[in-house]
Amino acid sequence: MNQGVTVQLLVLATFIATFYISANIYRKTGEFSARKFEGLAKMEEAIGRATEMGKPVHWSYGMGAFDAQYLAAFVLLEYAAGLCAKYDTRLIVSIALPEVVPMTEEVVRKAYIEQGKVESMQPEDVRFWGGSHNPAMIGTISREQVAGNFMIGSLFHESILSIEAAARYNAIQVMGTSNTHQLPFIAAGCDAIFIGAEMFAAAAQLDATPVRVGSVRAPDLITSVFVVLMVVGALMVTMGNTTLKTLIMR
Amino acid sequence: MTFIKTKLPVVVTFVGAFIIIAQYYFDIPAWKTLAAELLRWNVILAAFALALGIGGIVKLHWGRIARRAPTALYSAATLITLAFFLAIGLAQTTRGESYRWLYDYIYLPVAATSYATTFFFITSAAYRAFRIKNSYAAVLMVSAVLMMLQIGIFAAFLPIAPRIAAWVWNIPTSAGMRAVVIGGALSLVGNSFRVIVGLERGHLGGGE
Amino acid sequence: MSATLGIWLAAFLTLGLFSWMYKENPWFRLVEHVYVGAALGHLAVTGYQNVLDIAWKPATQQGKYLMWVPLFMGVLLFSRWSRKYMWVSRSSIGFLVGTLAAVSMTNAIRAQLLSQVAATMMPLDSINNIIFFAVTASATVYFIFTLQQKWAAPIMDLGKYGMMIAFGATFGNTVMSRISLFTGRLQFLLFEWLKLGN
Amino acid sequence: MALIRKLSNIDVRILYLIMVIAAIYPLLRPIGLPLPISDRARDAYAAIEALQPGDLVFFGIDYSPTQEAEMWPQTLAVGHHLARRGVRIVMLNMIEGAFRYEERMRDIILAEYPEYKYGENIIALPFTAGREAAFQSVVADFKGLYTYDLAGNPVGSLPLWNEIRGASDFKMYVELADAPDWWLRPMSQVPGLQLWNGTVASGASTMAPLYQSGQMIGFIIGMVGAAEYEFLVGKPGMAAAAMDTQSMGHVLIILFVVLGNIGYQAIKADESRAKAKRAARGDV
Repeated sequence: MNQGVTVQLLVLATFIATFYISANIYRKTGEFSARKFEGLAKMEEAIGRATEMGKPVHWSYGMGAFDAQYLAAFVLLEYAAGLCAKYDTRLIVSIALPEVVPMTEEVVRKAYIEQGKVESMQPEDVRFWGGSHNPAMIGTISREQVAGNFMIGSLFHESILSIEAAARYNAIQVMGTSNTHQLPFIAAGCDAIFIGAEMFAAAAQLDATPVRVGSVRAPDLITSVFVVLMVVGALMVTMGNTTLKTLIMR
Repeated sequence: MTFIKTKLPVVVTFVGAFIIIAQYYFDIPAWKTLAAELLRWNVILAAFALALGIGGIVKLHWGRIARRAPTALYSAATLITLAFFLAIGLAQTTRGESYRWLYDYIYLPVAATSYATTFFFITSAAYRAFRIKNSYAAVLMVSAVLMMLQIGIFAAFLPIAPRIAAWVWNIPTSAGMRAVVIGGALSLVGNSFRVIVGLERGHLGGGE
Repeated sequence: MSATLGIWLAAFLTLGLFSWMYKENPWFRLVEHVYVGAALGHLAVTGYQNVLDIAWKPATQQGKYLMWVPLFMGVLLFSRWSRKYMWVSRSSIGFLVGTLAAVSMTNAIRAQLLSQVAATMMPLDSINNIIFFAVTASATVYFIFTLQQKWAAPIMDLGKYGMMIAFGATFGNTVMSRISLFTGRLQFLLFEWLKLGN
Repeated sequence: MALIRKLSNIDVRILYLIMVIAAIYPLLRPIGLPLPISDRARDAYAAIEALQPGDLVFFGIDYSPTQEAEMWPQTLAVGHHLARRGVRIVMLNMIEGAFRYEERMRDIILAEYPEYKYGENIIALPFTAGREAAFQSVVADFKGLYTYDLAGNPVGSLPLWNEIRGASDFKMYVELADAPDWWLRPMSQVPGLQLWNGTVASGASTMAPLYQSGQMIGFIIGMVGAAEYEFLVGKPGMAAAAMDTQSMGHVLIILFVVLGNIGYQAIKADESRAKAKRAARGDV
């Protein structure tokens, strides 16, 4: 054993154990619930308003490379597409990466089939733009005067462009990303946001699988323990006892 | 063959990662040496990977030129620039005089300026995008304005402005970002773990 | 002479990108496409030099035979350029991503989780420390997604406000960054190209 | 009302023009607004000031030209400070676009400080790919990672290189980076190595908690940080000259946000009034 890594190893072991145990529990019981997410409620509100106004809603993943954020985005897209199918509202998807086109088509089709509306799905509304994603997205938002604007994924400065374009039509905007450099902008311009891991939890809530459940439960447990440690540790330090503070770096 | 195509990549991923993790926690001198070697290999593979982007771009722009697309001339500009950099760069590496000229007077100004144009995005977004729609956005904007007032005219007339900005930075900002850092690090642990044990394979790529 | 030519070329490229602010135009698009070529070319050249320095020359000139392994795996990476043979690259990619994941994971637990938790164990004996502690703890609670008790909601909300202050500061700082980057190019145009001022 | 409507409907190109003029004017005719030096910058200065001549220091140059405006003035100011302290400098570079800045800084130190002789008390190492893995490699086996220096000399021919055993010989890591934490995660493993960071303003907030926790001993941020440092080392330069432009820009951006929001609130008020009217007439 190396020096100063005991607690670190304990954290990793707890993480892995919780991951597998909670995934297995879910496999047996099928039970998982998480708190209500403002972003999901706002998405529904946006689609409802779009239906009233007879305007479409717009979806994009941003320009970032394919990573885990896309996996959460697929689930959230399925949720949005399902609502759109239910209310007969158009959903336009702008895509930058070629590799996510087939996945996106599949996700949208699945949502329409589940609502029994497969005939009203418009395949041409899933649009691949590649490198010209940004101008194409701005153009789509303006031409269609969208009433709702969603962007979930690995976002870069295209998030600002999208917010600005949709703000002109007072669209309800919901975005989410783990990229800390964009969080301030989406928080400033949107009606609701998913902050980092929040979108993974929302995805697990919408469509739970053992892996997704484990991926939410494990960090949840570690975070809970950390919060307790912070409180106890701070109280101990306040009373002049630094045992816990030095212990966790052992 | 299926083993090489689908299982081997997962095995390689796991074994490489396991050696590095094990020697981090346990004192095994031989593994330490091995891990240092693996890290060097990682660096070399990463260096190879820097050239990977060329394939897709050449395919895309060559296609446009072949189709005589309306943007073919621009595509030619991309390919010609790329060819120049590659020809001179491969001949004399970055240590050559001509390559430095290319870097100083082409790559540097376009890279710096392309990023500087985000200044315009921020300007128009400030005016048209950042509508204060709820109390969260209101708090955000107040904090943003306080940060921007820490230098210049306001600091000149209101010496307290920089002190307020410093407080906002040192206390609530550092504290709030700490939660974001902790959350982000846990996400990183989760993602890394899923990659290492092969639950996530998106990076391995499609194909047959 | 070649420096003067270079500065005029750099100014031409810089102004081309800035011409976007009037509207999108062929000059802008030309420079944008030059950027793509230059950036990819430069990446490849630095990668090439790196491989030469730390793998190829040691392998061929200094008898470090182990270096042939990464050289071989590196060449396999280029099978990604073919849809049919992409699978050949998978083991190399797996190694690259797996070892990096292992490094980040172990490092993050130490440097960003435990160190940060330990630093939050601060004496609650001043207003500043109490505010700091309350914001960190409540914002951390925000990231416990399966916590659904009623009492937790106001704590999460406090945490969200704390994060909004942090995002606001980031917002302000990013505006600063963008203005700096623009100023940097103006300094080039005014002083190096036009040679105004001193 | 008409005025508010007009103010919330200005062509953005006019705003761009106002911004450009506000940026150029103070560059040519400096106003000389005061720049208060922050405690953070003073502490960062003090940390380097506390280095002893001969201490081994890593000097990481890790930014691409995209962030040159903020990072090169920082590099100059910090580089001069390090050279004045007479420390032994080993320059590193882990970002693809940074080698020219490393070269320039090396040449400036060699030209302006006669006590610095290349290979004896300063070395510049070449770019290494791999990001976090490259830094981890420095921690795991620094001497095994490099074969040549930036100029292509075999590292074995440099006397300073032969004096170094590994990363733990170093006193401080001064990292000037446009990217956040992935350098810190590995480097914080080296026992006794102090970490000192200069970064871009846009990426600084993720580093703020790591500075507060004491994991970094010095921290300067963006062009403002560069300007402060220029004043501290007594060499006001590009960053200091840009401060008036910087503050004019801030004022205008704040003004635009306020204008945009006044317009937004006016439109919202209009809409709800119209809605109330329709409701009163019983249209809904």
